[in-house]
Amino acid sequence: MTEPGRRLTRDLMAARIAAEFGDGWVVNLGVGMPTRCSDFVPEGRDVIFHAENGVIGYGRNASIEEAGRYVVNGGAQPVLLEPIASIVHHADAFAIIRRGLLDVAVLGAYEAAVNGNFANWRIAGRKGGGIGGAMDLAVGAKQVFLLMEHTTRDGRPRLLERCALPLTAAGVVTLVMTDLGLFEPAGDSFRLREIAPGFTVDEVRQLSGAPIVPVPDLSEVTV
Amino acid sequence: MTEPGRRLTRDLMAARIAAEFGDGWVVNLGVGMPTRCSDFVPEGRDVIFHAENGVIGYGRNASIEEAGRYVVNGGAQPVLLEPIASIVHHADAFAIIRRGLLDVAVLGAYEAAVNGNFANWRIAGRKGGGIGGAMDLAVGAKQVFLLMEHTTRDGRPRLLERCALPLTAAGVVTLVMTDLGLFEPAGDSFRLREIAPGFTVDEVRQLSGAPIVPVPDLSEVTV
Amino acid sequence: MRSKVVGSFGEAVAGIEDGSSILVAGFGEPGTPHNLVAALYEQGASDLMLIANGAGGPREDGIITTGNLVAEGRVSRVILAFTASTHPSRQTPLEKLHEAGEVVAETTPQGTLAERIRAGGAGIPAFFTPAGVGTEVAEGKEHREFGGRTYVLEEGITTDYALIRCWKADTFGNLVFRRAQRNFNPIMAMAADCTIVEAEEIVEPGELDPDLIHTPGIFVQRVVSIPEAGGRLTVPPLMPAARGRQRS
Amino acid sequence: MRSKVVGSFGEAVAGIEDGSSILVAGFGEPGTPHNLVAALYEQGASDLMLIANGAGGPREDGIITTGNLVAEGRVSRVILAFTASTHPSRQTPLEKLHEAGEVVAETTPQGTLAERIRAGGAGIPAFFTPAGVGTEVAEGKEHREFGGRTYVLEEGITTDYALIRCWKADTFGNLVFRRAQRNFNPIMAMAADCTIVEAEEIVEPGELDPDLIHTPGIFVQRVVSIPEAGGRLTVPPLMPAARGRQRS
Repeated sequence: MTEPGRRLTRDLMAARIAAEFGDGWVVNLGVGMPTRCSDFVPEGRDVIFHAENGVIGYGRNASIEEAGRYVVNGGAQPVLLEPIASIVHHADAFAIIRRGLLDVAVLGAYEAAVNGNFANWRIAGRKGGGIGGAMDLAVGAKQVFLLMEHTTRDGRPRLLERCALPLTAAGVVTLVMTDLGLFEPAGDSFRLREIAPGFTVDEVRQLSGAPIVPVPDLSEVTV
Repeated sequence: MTEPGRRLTRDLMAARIAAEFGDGWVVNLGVGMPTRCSDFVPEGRDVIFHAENGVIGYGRNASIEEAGRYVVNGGAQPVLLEPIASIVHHADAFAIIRRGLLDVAVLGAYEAAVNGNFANWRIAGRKGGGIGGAMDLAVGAKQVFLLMEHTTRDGRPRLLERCALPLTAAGVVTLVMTDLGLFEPAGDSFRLREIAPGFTVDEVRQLSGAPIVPVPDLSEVTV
Repeated sequence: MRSKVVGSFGEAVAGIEDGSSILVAGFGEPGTPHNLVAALYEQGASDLMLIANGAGGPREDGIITTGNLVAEGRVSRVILAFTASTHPSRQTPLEKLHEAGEVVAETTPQGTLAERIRAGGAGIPAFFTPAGVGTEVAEGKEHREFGGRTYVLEEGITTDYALIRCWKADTFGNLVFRRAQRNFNPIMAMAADCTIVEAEEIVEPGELDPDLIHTPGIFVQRVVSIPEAGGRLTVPPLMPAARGRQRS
Repeated sequence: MRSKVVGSFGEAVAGIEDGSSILVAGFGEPGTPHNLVAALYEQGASDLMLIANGAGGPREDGIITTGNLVAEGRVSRVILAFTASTHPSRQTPLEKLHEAGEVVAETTPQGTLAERIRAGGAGIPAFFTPAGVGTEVAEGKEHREFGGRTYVLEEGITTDYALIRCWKADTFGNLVFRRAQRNFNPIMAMAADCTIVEAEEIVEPGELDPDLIHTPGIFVQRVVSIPEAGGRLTVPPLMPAARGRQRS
């Protein structure tokens, strides 16, 4: 299928989500696309990045030469430490999560649903999966943002009325950034807040598995 | 009541208990008399003293001038650190206890019974009490040694058939050092292993509230 | 990064309301936030719930402790490992008020207390522990066997406030404790909604080794410098050494 | 004090029997005891129970990981936060053996895994946690409400062995981890009956600041020096930086 616009790049998606972070927020970034967000914190805003491995207060992604081989984020990728950094062990890193100190967890996902459910750990028809920190983050963080592709490789929608895959958590997602726009689960639909340049709402609807309701003043995704 | 012998001094009691510590043992010393034991570790034996406040690997008691105001044992008294010392927080200090890493806890007590029960936290007829770390130590340590006076100030026995005071723990005491001798709870009696110089077995019996059975080769308490 | 440093002990304890629950750290002198306790005493809040290792009596030298709060009837509930002195001759105000039914006092094993605070700070509402099984403190609580051994269910503790004492802090609230100062401090800092710290020294972010920081600043809301706020570095005396007491 | 240092990786893993349960630390490269894992592979023990964050596939460069143990059928049971790759195209030996019923695999939330290990290391047999409620991983487990929220009961984990990697150790087994190396290491060291450590450097007691020691030596049974035993300081490569991957 040819598409009318160009889907958003991963960097743009990460940057758009990063623009949502408030000053002083404590933020956990999931493996994959989310870990890019620490490169895109808006000027003048202090964001404290927390990783499951106990690294608190890291900053941008870096080469191994810059970061050294001891400092990695939750995706096991080298990052730089900020001056406020501290380190705890894995159990304390999750104590911080369950205690409710995270303002947001940004996670990747296979599926998101209008009721705020999401699935990101197990593929249909396979035994086992990869939960990682997602279930703890989903119930511990004040908000859950998803950063995901709008459709599968073969074009099937990932934004759904109900998740088909085994859930990671129920009713927790507050914002979904895809390569087609910025969405909010709204109970029986996704509220479309911003749309990828070059796409129409109908085109987004065709690529979605749930009702899409644009906000009255719909704008294009910009950072 | 005049007594035929001289009761053992607190230092001698502490030294005698310390002579029981094996090489490499991890030992917790309770508030009061037990904290003296770290002054009496036999030559050539390495004993690792653990305190509830997370100080691991401390040594002898010291003045504040020597020890500084930051290093105290479980009785909040200044002690010196050994080269192997490390510090953990209170929850981890008790993790060590419950995990079963202590070879022995040496505790003070109001009462000890032939069945290995003991009471050391609450006085009869009063509300409240002082449990401190004793209940955790009693169930966590491989052995519990008591270091206590044989009788109350008004001469009533503290070694009993059954504890009258609320228990600290049941069936855990393996050795009792009093100012009259060294005893082992033996089910229906106390086995008298060593006796204070100048006292006879009958005199010890008169000052006890439970059967006292001396070992065949009864010797005097010496260090 | 916005600094969490406040200029006075009064400012540090501002807003603590009647009815608040408060964790107070310390084990003996090291790690006891006595400047904050004195400021809380001045501040006036009452109907407090106090959770700590113990609450000594008011001192004869006039220095303020949690015992003063208790003695003036400003504490209505306590959870402590020590609710009474070991000798009847030295009855504390807490014991008298407890006997009179004016304070609700729970005496708990110290390890259970520490683990309940750590659990609360870790988002764990309840756990099983072996301590206290077969004693008064386990009465009325759920018991369960695991691996043939009996355990008792205990609940996590979280509070409105924690009063903390540290060696070094940075302005973000990262904390380092020195030696036995650590005790309850790191776990109490985790368990309170508002953690207030008196620090022997305050430095800039980046001056503390991240590997040495015992309490991450995300757990801390307010920090006050003891010397800059005119506080006392020590107040309760250390207990004399065991040996010294005997030999003197 | 008797030294816990052994001279080779083979000596470090000696005595690990068939049927042993083993915690293996690490999160990505930092803190992964790959020299000990390779020694365990050489040592030959089978019917192992592996508890770790994940178990990657065998590597094409021939370097040994826990995936090799799995691929050769020497692991019969696992508890991991990752039991399958995120893409079906990259199926690991574990997935194949799991599908075939030859490995019993439990997939668990990473925070639950960490807390189960910490609980085991702390003598806590079970605790309630909110993670996983309403999902497959909570099915069949006891649920209970505390304060109007639902939690699930999870049990503590203890094992026969833990394989640990640290930055500095002293001969007593006191350990310091550098930065992200810490991860599962300190809690796994607590939870095993025999904790075996590969250290980047070994020093004498007294050379490590007691306030900086992350794992007290009383948790450690054997220590081996990576450079002195001829080990590799790094084996698994770090993941490339997120940004670098995009921009290259």
